[in-house]
Amino acid sequence: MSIRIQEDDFSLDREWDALRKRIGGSAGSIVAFAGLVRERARAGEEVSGLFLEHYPGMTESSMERIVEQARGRWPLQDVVVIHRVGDLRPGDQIVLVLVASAHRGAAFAGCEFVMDMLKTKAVFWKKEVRTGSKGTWVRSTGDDFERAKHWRNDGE
Amino acid sequence: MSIRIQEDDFSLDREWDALRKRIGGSAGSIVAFAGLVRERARAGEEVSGLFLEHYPGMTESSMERIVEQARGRWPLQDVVVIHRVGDLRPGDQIVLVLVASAHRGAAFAGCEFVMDMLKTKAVFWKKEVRTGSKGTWVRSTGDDFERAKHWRNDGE
Amino acid sequence: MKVRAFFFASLREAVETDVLDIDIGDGASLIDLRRCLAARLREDQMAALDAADVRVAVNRRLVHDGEAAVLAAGDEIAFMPPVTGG
Amino acid sequence: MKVRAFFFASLREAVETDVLDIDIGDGASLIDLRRCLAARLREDQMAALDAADVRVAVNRRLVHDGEAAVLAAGDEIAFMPPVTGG
Repeated sequence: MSIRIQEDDFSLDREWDALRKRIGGSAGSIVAFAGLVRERARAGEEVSGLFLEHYPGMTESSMERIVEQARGRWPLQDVVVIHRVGDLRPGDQIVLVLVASAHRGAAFAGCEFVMDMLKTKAVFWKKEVRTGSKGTWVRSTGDDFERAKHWRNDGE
Repeated sequence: MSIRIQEDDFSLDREWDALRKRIGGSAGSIVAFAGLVRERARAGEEVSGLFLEHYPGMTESSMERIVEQARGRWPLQDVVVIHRVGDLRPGDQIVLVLVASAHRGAAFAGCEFVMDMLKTKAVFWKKEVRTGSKGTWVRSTGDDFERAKHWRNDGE
Repeated sequence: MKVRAFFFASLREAVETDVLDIDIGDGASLIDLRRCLAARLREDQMAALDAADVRVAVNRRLVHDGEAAVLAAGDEIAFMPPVTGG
Repeated sequence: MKVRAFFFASLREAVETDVLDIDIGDGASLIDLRRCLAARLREDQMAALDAADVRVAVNRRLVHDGEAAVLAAGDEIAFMPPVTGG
């Protein structure tokens, strides 16, 4: 288990190897999600970068709560969440979620749940920076809220 | 796009980096699934290894069909499927599925769909090898078939 | 007593600082704190803090019952616009 | 004409070989091929090939209409038990 917030990039390779060492032959499935900075905003405008801000202490708690909820719902053997903050550029990695389970359905659901909750509940703020403009603070989309909500109704 | 069958282990790191180079800043989401050899069979017996067999030519076609179906259903920017054959030991990587998309819902669904189809439709045979026994050929479970079937009904 | 008000993201930009040290009477509530802030900030800045989607945390915990909470010396009060991670 | 029969996984173990070269009359069908195999294999081996869940591929394509398919010289006929990957 590992939950981290950092300015530096992360290495999927290092996290993956460490996870595999921890789980050995006990879990059959690993699902990883990585979010990257897109070069275009939702409306299609070119984005020159992303600035991410958090509230030290509170953000960690919000992430821990999300992971606890996931572990309460599915039999997850290991969960890693790494979220970057600071200035990022298009193509950069923003977030990594790794979930290991004996059951692939649980690994997929757990990973997707954590991502959906990060999008709507984790204490981060993101600003899309554009050349020659002040930039825009990103808000969760209607789709993000729909996805977060569906976990409440769904027995999955 | 890459579909491969090989005896050698794969490096998630290498595949991930190559994928990221191909997609640049155009896709925001990458989902990876890796299947590992478990040290216990479903019924709990200790497994000393897994032997995987395929039908060269036909197996590749079955995998291509699965990936095509996934690309027909979701806007996927890139898909990588690597499946190992031969003798594997507990903890070894068996299969890797990497899916990149601009939409995380599509990346998750595409990756899970490919896995569910690999479990039930791809032309592989797997034998669980146990110390002091002839071993057992693995069959798709009822759960595998349920998961494969749910994609037919589901608009997701 | 002294408390500190923190402003994040768009609110930090609106208030033009990330933190304000505030001297306030013992037993003051969040309503009192808002009055103090209103005395120091411009109207458009207060409007940003008063927006319906702004959430307030005291010592890193969301205050759900809102303005009634009584503050203590050294409290950290955070004004947070809608969050989004991932 | 000559065709080749391939056996995979549990069927390879049952038949005790992964391939058999078979000499069969021109225009033979899968039914004729099964008759040829029955002449060469033990009863328990044929039972394995005849199991309901065994699928047959001709030149790496599943034969859905089954036994009626007419074979050609050089055809590869594969006997496949239920598949599972991943």
